[in-house]
Amino acid sequence: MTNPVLIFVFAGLLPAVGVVYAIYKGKAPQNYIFLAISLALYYGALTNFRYLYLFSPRFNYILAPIIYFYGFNLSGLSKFIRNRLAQIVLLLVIYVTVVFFIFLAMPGDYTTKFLQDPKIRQNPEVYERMKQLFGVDDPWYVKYYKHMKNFFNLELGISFSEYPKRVEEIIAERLPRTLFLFLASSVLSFLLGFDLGKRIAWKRGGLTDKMATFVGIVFWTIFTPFYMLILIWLFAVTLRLFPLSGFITPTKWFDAPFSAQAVFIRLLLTELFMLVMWIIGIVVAGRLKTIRAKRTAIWGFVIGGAIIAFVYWAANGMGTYALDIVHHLALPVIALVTLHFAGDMLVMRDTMLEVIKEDYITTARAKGLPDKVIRDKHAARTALLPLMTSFVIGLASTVSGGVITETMFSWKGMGLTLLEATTAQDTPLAIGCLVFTGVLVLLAHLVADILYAFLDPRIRY
Amino acid sequence: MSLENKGKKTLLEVKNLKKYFPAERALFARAKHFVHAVDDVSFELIEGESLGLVGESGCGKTTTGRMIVRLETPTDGIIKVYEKNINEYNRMEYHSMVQMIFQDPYESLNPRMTIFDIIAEPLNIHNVGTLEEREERVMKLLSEVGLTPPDSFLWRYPHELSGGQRQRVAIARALVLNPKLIVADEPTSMLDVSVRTGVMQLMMQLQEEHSVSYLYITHDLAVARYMVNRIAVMYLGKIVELAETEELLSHPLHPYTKALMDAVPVPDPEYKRSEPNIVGNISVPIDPPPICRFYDRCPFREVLGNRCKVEEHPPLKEVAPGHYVACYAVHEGKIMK
Amino acid sequence: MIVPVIKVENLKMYYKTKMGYVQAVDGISFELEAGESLGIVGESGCGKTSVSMTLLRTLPENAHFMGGHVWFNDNGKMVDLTQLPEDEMRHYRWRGISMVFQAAMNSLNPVYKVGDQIVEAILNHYPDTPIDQAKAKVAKLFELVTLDPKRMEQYPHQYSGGMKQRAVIALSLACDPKVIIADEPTTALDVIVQDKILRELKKIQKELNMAMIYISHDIAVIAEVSDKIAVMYAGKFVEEADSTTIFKRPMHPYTFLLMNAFPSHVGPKKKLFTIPGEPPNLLNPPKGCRFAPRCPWADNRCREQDPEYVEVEKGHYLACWHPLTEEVRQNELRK
Amino acid sequence: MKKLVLLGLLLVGAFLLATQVNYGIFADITTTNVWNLLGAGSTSWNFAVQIWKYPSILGMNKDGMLIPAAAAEIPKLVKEGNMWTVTVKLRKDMRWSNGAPFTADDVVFTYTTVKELEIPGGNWSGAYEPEKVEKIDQWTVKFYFKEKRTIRIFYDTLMTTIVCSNYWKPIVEKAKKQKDPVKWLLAQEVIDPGIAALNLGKIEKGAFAQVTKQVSDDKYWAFGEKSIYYKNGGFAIVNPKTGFKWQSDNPKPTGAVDLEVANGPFVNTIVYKIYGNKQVAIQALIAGDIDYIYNPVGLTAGEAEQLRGQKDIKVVSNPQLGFRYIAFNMRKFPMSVKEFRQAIAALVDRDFLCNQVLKGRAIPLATPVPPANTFWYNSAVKTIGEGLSMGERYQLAVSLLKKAGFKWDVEPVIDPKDTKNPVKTPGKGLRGPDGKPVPEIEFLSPGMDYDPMRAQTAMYIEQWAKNIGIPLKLKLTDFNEIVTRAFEEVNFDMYYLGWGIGRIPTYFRSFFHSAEMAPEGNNTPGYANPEFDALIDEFEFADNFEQARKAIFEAQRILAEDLPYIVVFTNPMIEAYRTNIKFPYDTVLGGINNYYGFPENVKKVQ
Repeated sequence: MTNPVLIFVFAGLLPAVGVVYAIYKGKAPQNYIFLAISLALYYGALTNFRYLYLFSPRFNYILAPIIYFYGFNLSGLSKFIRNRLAQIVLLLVIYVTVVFFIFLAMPGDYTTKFLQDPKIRQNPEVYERMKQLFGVDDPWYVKYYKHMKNFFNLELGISFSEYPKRVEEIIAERLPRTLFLFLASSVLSFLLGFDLGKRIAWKRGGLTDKMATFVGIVFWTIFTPFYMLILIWLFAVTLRLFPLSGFITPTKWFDAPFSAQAVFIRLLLTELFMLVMWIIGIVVAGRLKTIRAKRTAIWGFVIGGAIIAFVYWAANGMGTYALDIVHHLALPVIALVTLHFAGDMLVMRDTMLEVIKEDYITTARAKGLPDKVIRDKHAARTALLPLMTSFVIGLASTVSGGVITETMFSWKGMGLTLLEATTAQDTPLAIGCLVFTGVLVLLAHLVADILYAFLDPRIRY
Repeated sequence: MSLENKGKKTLLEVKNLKKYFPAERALFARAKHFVHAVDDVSFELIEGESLGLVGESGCGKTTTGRMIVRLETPTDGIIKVYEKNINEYNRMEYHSMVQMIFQDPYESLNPRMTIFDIIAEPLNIHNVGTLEEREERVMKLLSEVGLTPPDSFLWRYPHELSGGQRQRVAIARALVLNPKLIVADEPTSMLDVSVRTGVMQLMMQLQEEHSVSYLYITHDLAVARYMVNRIAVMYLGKIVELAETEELLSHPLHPYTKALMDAVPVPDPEYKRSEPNIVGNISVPIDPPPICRFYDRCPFREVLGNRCKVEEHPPLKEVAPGHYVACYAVHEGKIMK
Repeated sequence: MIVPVIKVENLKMYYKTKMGYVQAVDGISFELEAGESLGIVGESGCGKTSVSMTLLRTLPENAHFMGGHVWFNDNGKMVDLTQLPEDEMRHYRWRGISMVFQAAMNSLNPVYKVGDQIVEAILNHYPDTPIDQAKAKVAKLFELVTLDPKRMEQYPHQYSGGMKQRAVIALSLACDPKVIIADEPTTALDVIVQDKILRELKKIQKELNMAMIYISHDIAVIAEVSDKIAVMYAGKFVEEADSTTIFKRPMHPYTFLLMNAFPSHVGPKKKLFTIPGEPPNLLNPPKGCRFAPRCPWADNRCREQDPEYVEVEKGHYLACWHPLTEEVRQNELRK
Repeated sequence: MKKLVLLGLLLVGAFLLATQVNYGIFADITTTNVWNLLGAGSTSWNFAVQIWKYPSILGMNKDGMLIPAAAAEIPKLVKEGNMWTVTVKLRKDMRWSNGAPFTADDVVFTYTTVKELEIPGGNWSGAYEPEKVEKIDQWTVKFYFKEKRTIRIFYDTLMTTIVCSNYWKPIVEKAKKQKDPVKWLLAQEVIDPGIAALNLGKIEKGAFAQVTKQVSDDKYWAFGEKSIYYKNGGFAIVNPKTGFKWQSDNPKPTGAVDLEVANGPFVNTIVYKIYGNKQVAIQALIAGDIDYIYNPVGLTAGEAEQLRGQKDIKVVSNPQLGFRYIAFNMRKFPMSVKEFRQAIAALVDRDFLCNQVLKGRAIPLATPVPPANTFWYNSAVKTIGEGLSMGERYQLAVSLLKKAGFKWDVEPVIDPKDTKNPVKTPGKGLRGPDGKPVPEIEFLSPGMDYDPMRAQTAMYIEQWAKNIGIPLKLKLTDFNEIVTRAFEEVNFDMYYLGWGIGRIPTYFRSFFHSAEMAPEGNNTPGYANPEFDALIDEFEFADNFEQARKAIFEAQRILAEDLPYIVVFTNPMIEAYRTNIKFPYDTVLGGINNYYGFPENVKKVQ
């Protein structure tokens, strides 16, 4: 860092603001101890003073702000978030350690398999060279230290099976695809499951309920690969409505001046943008009183977001390519939505049935509220809470759980990568995938907790 | 504090009993604040006598009962049964002397056990008698608690019985080892009126037949009136007044006891109660100040000038034979009876 | 002539179960004038809560309306609530008849602010009310039930039990109902709080001149707040009279035994009566008088024929073949 | 104006002629860097998409014959002082796709770079063999070797991939300046020039890899070059464009031509689409999204059935490079008796097992060298019992046992004329030449769930043996148990496993040489025959290929008599393609995918 402005901001201004704020806010002497530790960690990382950081300077940048906030007597949600962040960092260290030792304990790895090649064994020179290259002979603690250091430096090592590609490169390539597919399908199946679940619970016992429950259970229990194959056969081979598999049509992309990855990342961002617009819509709707106003707000934001997205794609010249990807997305999304909405629907139905028994629903009815208001505003809103948690947490697990989908639709994402890495005993890549999935799960839990706190006023930490 | 001791042994002696619960749960830190659920409670119980612990929810009456049956460990204080610290008894020995009946007959019986198994369980644990003898004992108890003919109940499950019948089963189970003391925690509050009287009468009858003592925990003064010889009124972890039942009901001294009595509806439309003389609402005793627990709600807190505000919680003091009150104003006769 | 606010005639409502019909409400009748309060007393499972649900028609799906009428006085016009289509019925709920629920702890939606839930009720029935005005009204109601209006912005979990109960009372008053049904309004509360709430309810009722139906198993509570008392047993009213009569001169054996089974902490310590046996199962109630199997005075007629519910003296209704005389009562009490 | 019309016509023509074929593969190509491709990055998919674009000095034709590739002729191994040398004359007509001529510089650069930078990977190990590689002139290279390892030199060293030096030289120079030159070099993701007209084009990770024509037909040196297979086994290469010619010495091509393969490319584009799943790829083949599934493990019988009825799809079946065999533990009696092994071998009716029991799902195979590997297969070796009926087989087995001095308590009576029940009286109580009863012989075979083919056939073999009184006891067991007992504990009587093998019978040493005894080596039977060992050494250090071939022929004859293994059958490699493409041939050992050269030979049928 040589830029004097940056030095001023990061070494002077930022810590100074923190110190002033802490002194202004702090009350007891012990508060200043946290401040001192936090500053030490921060400057340790900034000056690269290696006795002041555990694994990597970047880890210090994570730790310093968390410890800094321990200097305050926070309360309520902010305290909860701070504590949760600290727990997550701790869990992360433990998780990364556990993953490392699991793989350490596993017999054999890619290298031993690779070194078994008779052509290599014939030639001791090549053999030694390979061993040295892969670092096979390091003792476990050296491996562990390297592992932790590399993790917090976001250097996950070099994949064996895609040697000499870096693991983070591979993950960076695969993660957006997985996220894109699963975000789209999860949100859709969540919405579908939520809506259907609340409707059939409301009209419980009726024919629709029985049908929907039956269909839901069928989808819930169906043998996934078989089902997906049927979808492929029906929609892609027989009806030819959608492409068979993969995410792009090769001939269309021969002359594309950019990679599919570039389009993918933009698509993912668009999707996130739409999601954010939707959530903003919901938050705004929460402040409005009538159902109609709420609905208008949500649709307004969603449609507004869609228009912005459309303009963006029309302008950047990738639109047709993006459409190709979206066209390929249709079939896996249909498959995932039909498979997953059932779970959401049944969860929603069950919680709704529980909620319907609650006294405040009787109160709402006795108050003379119209049926739809009771269903949507009183019952579904409360029943949403458990569904929300299962949704957010499920979102994280789909990343690793998408092996079958990714295999069947040739959608090369994290699931397929993890599977291939594990079967090929490509330890760095497998560790990388697991660790990333772990980070996602932890983040999802944090998001779920915060969301829950927002949605359920009873929860105050 | 003992009553006239007609050669009878002291069954239960509770001295300076305390139970503090941490008010917040922290993962690594020790709790800083405590709920003083039971705070320095002392009383005695003589063989054959029954004592009622009366108070509103959160006053510590149930916690006291649970400590006596060793379901909770006291923070401080001594509980003696037959002049021996209860920790010196082994578990089996102790539970053959002290048993408990719970408030909720729906939840206190294991739904997967038959009535026979439920009642005979303590016998099995203590390895008493042969199977035939156990069956005989259970049958006898069943008929004693009014579940007749007993053999028609023996192999049924709790869900097949009504609430009153279930509570009778619970009583039979408590009695099976011939205990000396039964801690009964609101045993009739969940029951319907028409059934409740039956259970109450049964309990009274069994007390005589089996010469068992009750520590009867209830919020209902009227019920306590029929069940016990003496009543201790608790408020926020403290006993504020203790006297023989009729004495207490006819001459309540503590302002809280009075308010409580005034607040209980009377099943007589012609009876006009006076409005309870009490201010504010009940709170949770988290780190309470050392002054009188009732201070905040006491209508007479100004009677002694500043004294109630600065002095510690008033001790239980005998103001009439066998009538103890914890109130400075009462000691000094500032509150008229 | 004083026109009743609500008049119930031979109301019947059964629950359909796999084993048959549960005769929860089996032909009850009563009427109530403005400013008057009726206490319905009965043990658990006798169908007293089903009465309130039938009046408001907030019944579960397996409930079957089996006949009878609920005449409601809508500004002089008597409307049969049982015959109204659901859409119209909605307008009588809360505006006509409102309710203080048995489980006050849970009758507020935990995810909405308490004030908003009351405002919702007002706006639902008077959609043209400006929100500010509705809020002002809620604030006034809060004051009426001695709650701090600031608490409108709080969520139910921030309330204590007594406060929740007050909020629920405020909620029940939101649309100026003619009739309020208070179903076990104080059951879960401590006695001192219960006392306050009951006093407030009574006060408000008199102030607003509303008709009030109290439903409780606690005879003492009912005795304190009701002008007249109906005793319910196994889905039927067995006796109804003004409260003093019910307590001092009950004619139905069940009423008599029930009144004397109830302990009191004041007055001389009386002997407590027990009623042998258990309440009947409404799925298959006994033939004849439903109390006959437990009644010490029952004879063959009682076991065969169901006594009719008739007015035996002015304002005193009874269904019994052997009404107790003063002599019998005294004999019993002396035993 | 005229010019414009012409240009337009040309464009239209180019569009019409622009042909594309699509192949399905199952994984991404993980590297385009040739140094990595032959090292850690050597996956079958990487090979399928790229390896054909590189030249090597020598090669093999579809029958496994050694032929010159970049060489003008097959060189000789010569002793010079204490060194062995090979002087290679290169073809003068070859050009890289960037236009540079293929010269001795490319050869020398490749071999020296591998050795200098110590580039890792089994496929480079041949390049470590020569002590020195020397450029004699523009088209002559001389290799110096310490040892006369003929087979390795010809089939490994001289078949090493050669890269384009004028493209790679600056990159390698730069690599040498890095901290870790190899790592740096291997990380360079570049598409280098090949010797072919087709080369990698657009690659989309996870979706497809495109191969396009990058040298026009008229400029492409190999366009129209013919490989001619003669009926007599002779082979010739003729390039009418440059006039290059070569023909095999043994046999000399004479008589009728069996097959003539012309070099293309006949298509402009090949797209390798990536599928995550075989079933989906099959659906894609049916739908016409792809024309051929490139798959080194082939299709299962069920999948082949699924495709067989489909319109426009051709299913082909070829023998695999591999075999299933029964091994004897020759350290133990009675497996140590040659006649005993021969008797068992005589009983194994491969035709019956493959055609009747396995309903044609397996191909009978009796030698460790598949007949389709014509250069190395000794067709003169006769298998015991070949062509006999079951009755005659029983008779032969009995007589073999008798010859070795075996006796029975109840001697089996065979009627060879009865085709249905030749065994009139089953044998009982087989006794060895010393008169002691033959102990029960445990026959290990993988179970039904792992491999129904072996399990089913093993049951027949057990029954046949039992019929003449051989106390064979089949144990269907876990695959791993067999491997452990055979290769690690070496504690077994007979077992039934399989091997995958290469074209060159170098595996003879590891399976049967006495220096390769299990558990250190793979010689599980404990076969030790000095005569055989000598033949293997002769094969590996032969002066010429005739000698090597002879040695292997003789080794095959010895194996057929000594029978440490009974080779039973091989699996077919089943593949399918759409009939709108045409491969130069589809009968080839190991299946179509085993021949890497086809991208330039494949044609699109209108």
